[in-house]
Amino acid sequence: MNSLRFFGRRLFHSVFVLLGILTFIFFIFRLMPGDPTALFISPEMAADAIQEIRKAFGLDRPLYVQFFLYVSNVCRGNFGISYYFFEPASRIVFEHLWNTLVLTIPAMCLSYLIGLVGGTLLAWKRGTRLELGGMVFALVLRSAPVFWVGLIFLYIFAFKLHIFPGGSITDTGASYGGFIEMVLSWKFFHHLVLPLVSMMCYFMGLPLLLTRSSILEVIKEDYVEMARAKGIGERSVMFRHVTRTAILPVVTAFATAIAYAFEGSVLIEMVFSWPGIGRLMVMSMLGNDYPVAQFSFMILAAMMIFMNLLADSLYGYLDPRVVVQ
Amino acid sequence: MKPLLDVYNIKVDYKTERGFVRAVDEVSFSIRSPQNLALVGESGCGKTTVAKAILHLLPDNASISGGSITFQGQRIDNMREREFDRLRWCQISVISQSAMNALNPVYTVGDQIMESIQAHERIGKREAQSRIRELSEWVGLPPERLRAYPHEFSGGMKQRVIIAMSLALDPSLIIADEPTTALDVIMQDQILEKIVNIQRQSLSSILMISHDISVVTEVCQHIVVMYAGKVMESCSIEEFYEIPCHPYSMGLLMAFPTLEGEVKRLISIPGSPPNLFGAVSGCLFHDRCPFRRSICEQIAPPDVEVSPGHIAKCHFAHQANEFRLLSTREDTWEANVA
Amino acid sequence: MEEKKNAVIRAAANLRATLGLMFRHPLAKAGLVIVIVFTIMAVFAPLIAPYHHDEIISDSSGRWLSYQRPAAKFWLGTTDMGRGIFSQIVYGARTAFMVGLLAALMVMVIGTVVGLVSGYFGGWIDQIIMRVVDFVYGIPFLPFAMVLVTVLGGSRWNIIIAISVLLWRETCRVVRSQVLSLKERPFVEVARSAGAGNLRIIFVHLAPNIYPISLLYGVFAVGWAILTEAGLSFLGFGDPSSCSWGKMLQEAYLSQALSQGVWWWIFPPGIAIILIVMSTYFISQGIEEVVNPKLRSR
Amino acid sequence: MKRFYGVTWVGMLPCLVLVFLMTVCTTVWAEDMPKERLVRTLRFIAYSPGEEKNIAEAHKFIASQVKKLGFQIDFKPTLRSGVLQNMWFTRNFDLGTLWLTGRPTRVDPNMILYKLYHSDQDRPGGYNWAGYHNPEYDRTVDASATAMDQEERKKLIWKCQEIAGRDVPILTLVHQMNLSPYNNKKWSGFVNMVGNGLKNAWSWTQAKPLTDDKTLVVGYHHDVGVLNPLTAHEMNLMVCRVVYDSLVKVGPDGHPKPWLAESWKYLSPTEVEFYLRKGHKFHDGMPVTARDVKFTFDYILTKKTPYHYDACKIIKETKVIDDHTVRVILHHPFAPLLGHTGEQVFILPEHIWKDVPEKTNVDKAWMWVPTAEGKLIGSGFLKFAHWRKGDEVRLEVNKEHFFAPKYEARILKIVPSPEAMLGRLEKGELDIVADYPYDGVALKKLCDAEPNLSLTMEPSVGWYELAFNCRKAPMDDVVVRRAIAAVIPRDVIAKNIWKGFAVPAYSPTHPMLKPWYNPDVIRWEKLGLKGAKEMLAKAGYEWDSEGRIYYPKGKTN
Repeated sequence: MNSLRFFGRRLFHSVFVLLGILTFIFFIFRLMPGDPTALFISPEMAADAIQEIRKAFGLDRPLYVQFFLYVSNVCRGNFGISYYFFEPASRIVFEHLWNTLVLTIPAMCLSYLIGLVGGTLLAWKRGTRLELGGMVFALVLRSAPVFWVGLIFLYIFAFKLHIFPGGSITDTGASYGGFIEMVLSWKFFHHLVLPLVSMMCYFMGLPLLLTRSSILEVIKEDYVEMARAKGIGERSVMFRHVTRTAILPVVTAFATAIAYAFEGSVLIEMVFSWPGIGRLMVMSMLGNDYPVAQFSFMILAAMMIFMNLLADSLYGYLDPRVVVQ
Repeated sequence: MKPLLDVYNIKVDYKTERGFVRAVDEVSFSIRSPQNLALVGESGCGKTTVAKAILHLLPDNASISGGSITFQGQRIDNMREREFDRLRWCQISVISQSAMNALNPVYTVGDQIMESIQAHERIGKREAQSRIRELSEWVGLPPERLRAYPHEFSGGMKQRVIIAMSLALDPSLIIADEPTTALDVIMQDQILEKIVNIQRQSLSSILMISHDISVVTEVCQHIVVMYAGKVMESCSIEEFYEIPCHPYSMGLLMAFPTLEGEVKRLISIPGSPPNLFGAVSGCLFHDRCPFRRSICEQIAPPDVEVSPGHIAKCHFAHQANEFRLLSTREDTWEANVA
Repeated sequence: MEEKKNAVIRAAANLRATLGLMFRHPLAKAGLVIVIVFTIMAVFAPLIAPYHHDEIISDSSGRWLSYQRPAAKFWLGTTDMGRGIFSQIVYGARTAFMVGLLAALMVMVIGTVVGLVSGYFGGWIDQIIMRVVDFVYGIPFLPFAMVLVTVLGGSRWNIIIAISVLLWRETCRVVRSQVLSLKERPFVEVARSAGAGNLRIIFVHLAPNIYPISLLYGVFAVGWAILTEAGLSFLGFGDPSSCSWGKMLQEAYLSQALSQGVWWWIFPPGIAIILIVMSTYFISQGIEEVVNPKLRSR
Repeated sequence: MKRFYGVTWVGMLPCLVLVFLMTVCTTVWAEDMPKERLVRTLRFIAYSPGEEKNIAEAHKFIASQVKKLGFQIDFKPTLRSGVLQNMWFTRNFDLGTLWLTGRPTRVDPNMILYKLYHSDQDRPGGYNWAGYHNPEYDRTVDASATAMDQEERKKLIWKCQEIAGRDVPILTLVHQMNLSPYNNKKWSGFVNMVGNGLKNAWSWTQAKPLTDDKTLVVGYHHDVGVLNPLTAHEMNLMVCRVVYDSLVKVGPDGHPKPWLAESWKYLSPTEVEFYLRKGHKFHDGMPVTARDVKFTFDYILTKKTPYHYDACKIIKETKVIDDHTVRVILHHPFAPLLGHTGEQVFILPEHIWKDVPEKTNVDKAWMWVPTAEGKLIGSGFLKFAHWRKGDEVRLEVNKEHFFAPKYEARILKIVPSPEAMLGRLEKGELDIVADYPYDGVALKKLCDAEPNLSLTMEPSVGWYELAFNCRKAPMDDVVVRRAIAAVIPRDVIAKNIWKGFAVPAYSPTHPMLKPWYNPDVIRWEKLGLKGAKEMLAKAGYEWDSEGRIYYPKGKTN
């Protein structure tokens, strides 16, 4: 199976890429100003106690030793202890990652759904006022800073109209048996709406425009006319032939866009006090919590790489003309 | 007997930024099965538009603004899409102009033929497949290639696929729009043969659209010459070769080699078709016509019935004989500078 | 020599045609207008802005004029520290342009050149470059920009670097794929048989056919860069010494302008950002019509 | 060609001459001030606006003021972490600012006067980051720590403030207001503590629900870190302080009040007996005994846990007299024992901590994560319920506690966004925000507009300070420090930059702390710019034509 081999080889490559990224971020974080222990210092403490903490974190060792220790630990699946939570970095990161997942995945799916439908509509209405209006609308949404939109929404819908709660992931004090239970609860959904919508505002634009232009390309092809001549009915012409072929670039865009959504989520999370990975990342970077920052970077990097890989192989699968090598 | 397809005085207008353009003007012809009819003319003369008009495939900015199209006795030009879909393919099928991209790249050719069958007939997959296999053998396409994708085919092969597809439901009318243009001469011959003997076996008639008379002569019995959206001459192939009555037809004859391969120098008609935006006074062809008189520039010529079933749109259809002699000399054409 | 001249002429004609087509599109026209307005703002900022963006305006008695509503004296009112918001918007245009254009330029140049080289030469060069691109693709954009800005120190230049260090990946990929298809075209063969060297083929024969698409991605990059700068500033990684719209939003956010109903501090920067980014997208729409003619309206 | 060259040479001669003359002249003019005496550009380390906006604005203001004296300033705001690193370790700066938050342990003046000014605190991680060395001061502050007599101690503390004010190693700028808005329709009974506002154990215990919603929701701006009583940094004190009991707690008036120890007796200046409350239990039902107290002190002393060790190191020995009596023997008399050690040290349950870290997966007791094993068990008036990281911490009331609150649970809600903080207060999603960190104006407006929101303001015992790096020129010269102090009007900073939500900090000690506060610490800003320049001129400093300042003769960088 050709595409399988391709997939395998790419996977093999990406392992090395990941290692490269690992090394890179390890050192770039050490280049950042600040000291992990600075956070602990307070007048109540003895000055020398700080050395104690440094030693405990292994920060007193020379950098290259720290690096090799880190790499060997990583190979053993141990990504270090958070300097802030004192819990395994991986656990901390995953706790926050899920929160981001349940926000971004629906946002992306919805916005791509809307994008597809809307884009098709615009393509149909080629040259009309509606098309122009629709495109302007999409472009305006796309060019608005997501945090700004979030702020405005927060202000209007939460603080003035009191329709939605003013941020955070679920009702105050609500406790759940598990994550799934929380996600399935109505309260969670209620909190989800605003961040979801403000995220969608930004991400809708791309699929909308992409679908439109791609459909406009396909719809002029002869095989569409041929299909019409076959008299298989307008609907199946549209879906079997136009959309099926036009969807290719959109699908690939979707795969990569999800990865982008994660790294971009930090702004939304800030505004809506959503305990997601983006916020964790910024916090750990500001607090020089290296293990957490590094691991969250690794996770995102892995996701980016995988998504790109997925996009490519998906394209190869969806479009027989593309021969993957 | 009543004709299979009767096109009567249809007019098609295109709406453009610069106003309306009448691409097809009062074109009439009719096909009696199993006779085949050819629609010839330079590119842009509106012959494809006629085909599209018949097939309800006119672009959004074009519309039929007059005349009627009757198929097997029922009007189809004003038919609702739903109903017309039922006629499509099982009654009227198409061999499309550009074989290169008339097939959807993301489906196997087998599927695409299958699609056209299943759209109209409630038959099992196996049955359909056997029919497809039979078809593909018929058009000389190895059945195992049915599972391949269009981009893996050569132009000729694609054309065969399309032919096979068009025959899938043996329709009573096949509209072949420039079926061989994209192919090299050898291919052309093979494909034409196919079309001919297919037409012999299945009793369907062909409306063949081409700019190349040498192609149509093999297939068709009747010919309609179009120029700038109007019918110039309409007659049987024989008459067309023996006694063409319109200078333009003569020009065309001079412009193509006959397949009998009689040696003659080919000419080309100088000048170009009139701009359809400005209303042209008189005969549309007058500025390129070597035999024009002053009348040609004022009065539009009527349809002159030279002999039963032979119509030419020329003031001097009856003096056609001396034109014919002159027209064989290329200096006639070169001398004429519009 | 002659050939080169022709190539140049061809490129020039090409460009003229491109621009002509671009600005036939209504959106592109609108975009152009907006851009021009902001350009004027940015260039003549000191003349247009009544105050310096960091100047604290106080009345005769030395009281700081904070939270002044929009009025004749202050077109868009003042901030909590009594700074003219209109002036800040005007000066902010400078940052926006500097960041947007320079970043986009770097993205375009790097992406195009790397893409051309990797696509044209193929083989191990391509392999290596593609691995690098994978590497760059793997790095999360916004977080990395934060890190880099922190490491290099928060200045506009560093923000530009941080943005363009990653953003060229898109352009590079697209350009490469374009080149892969282009280099099979006969004219490349012709050029080679005419004895043209690799570099000449790349930059004289291939580049002119590439630039509409790289231009398109360049224009996208402008919008991206401006939004990213805003985001960074909003998170507090901006350039403290200069004035940018993102920074304005951050300050407004930190002093809760919204809750206080100081809409004249929240809206102008946001709208300015929307306008400028939108205009770039509008223009890119124009370019897209050039890049794939199928989109052109009848 | 040749001729052309000739011409150009001829043409260029005058230019060359002109250039030569100009260079000569400039050098001659520049002669009047020797380059080596020019005061180098000063390095002013500061937070970037990303952190607190007011602080960023204050920096701009200070920088502009100091420039007026002729100093050139390299003003590079960086992220907080960078500033802290520079302050605690690299110490490569001339001017720097620091925000010191208020805590009950900092109410007793000794903590600040000792840690920030004493010379033996000038080491990596030490709080005397200004590098201030003055034997006289050291002697005075040490004496004040051991002076058991109130009156005598007051004198010494006043003297400390006076010396500090004279030498200005640190220029204390303002005490920021501790803003505590709360929902007065739903809650009452919050207690204001001097220098701490409503953020103190007393209001958590005495808060009364007015409706049948018996869950107190506390808004907090910063994420909560590891919940380990031995690693109590700012981010988890909000939890540890209430889950664990300490022997005493600093009362609303700033003086120690009985808590776990219902009374105590000084047998001698170095021997104190604490009498614990009877029948008090840990959350898991085990009784709190004198042994737990002894265990805690010994544990901290043997394990050298970073946070508490300093508070305990004056303890020589802890004796268990009986189940409810424990005797603490000190190395030397220590006046702030109760307010410092007594308040700070959380009494740990021996039965849980005795096998930490030996029987756990960590090698340091203070790195253990009790919450991960459901072992966050103290004897405090609130019990740990759940912690959704980055979102909220839920604590439930310990009904058996001697100060058991009248509500059922307290939730610490993490709200990192200023807008959200206000909005949710207004919506009633938050009942109280202890220590509101953002812009006061917005909050004030809201509380004035909303009848069911009340706002209490209390100047924090902590402060915002400008520190001079006394280790190197020019800041090693007290005159320079005074001159700079003279051009920084603290009332302007309080009024304009903090918009009135701060009071000028004229002394290291909080003005409300009677009797410790010394009101007549010298206020250099009385001199103003003119006076400052005169003072510098008298000390031999000079300015050049561009107004740049130069060292006195014989002094260089």
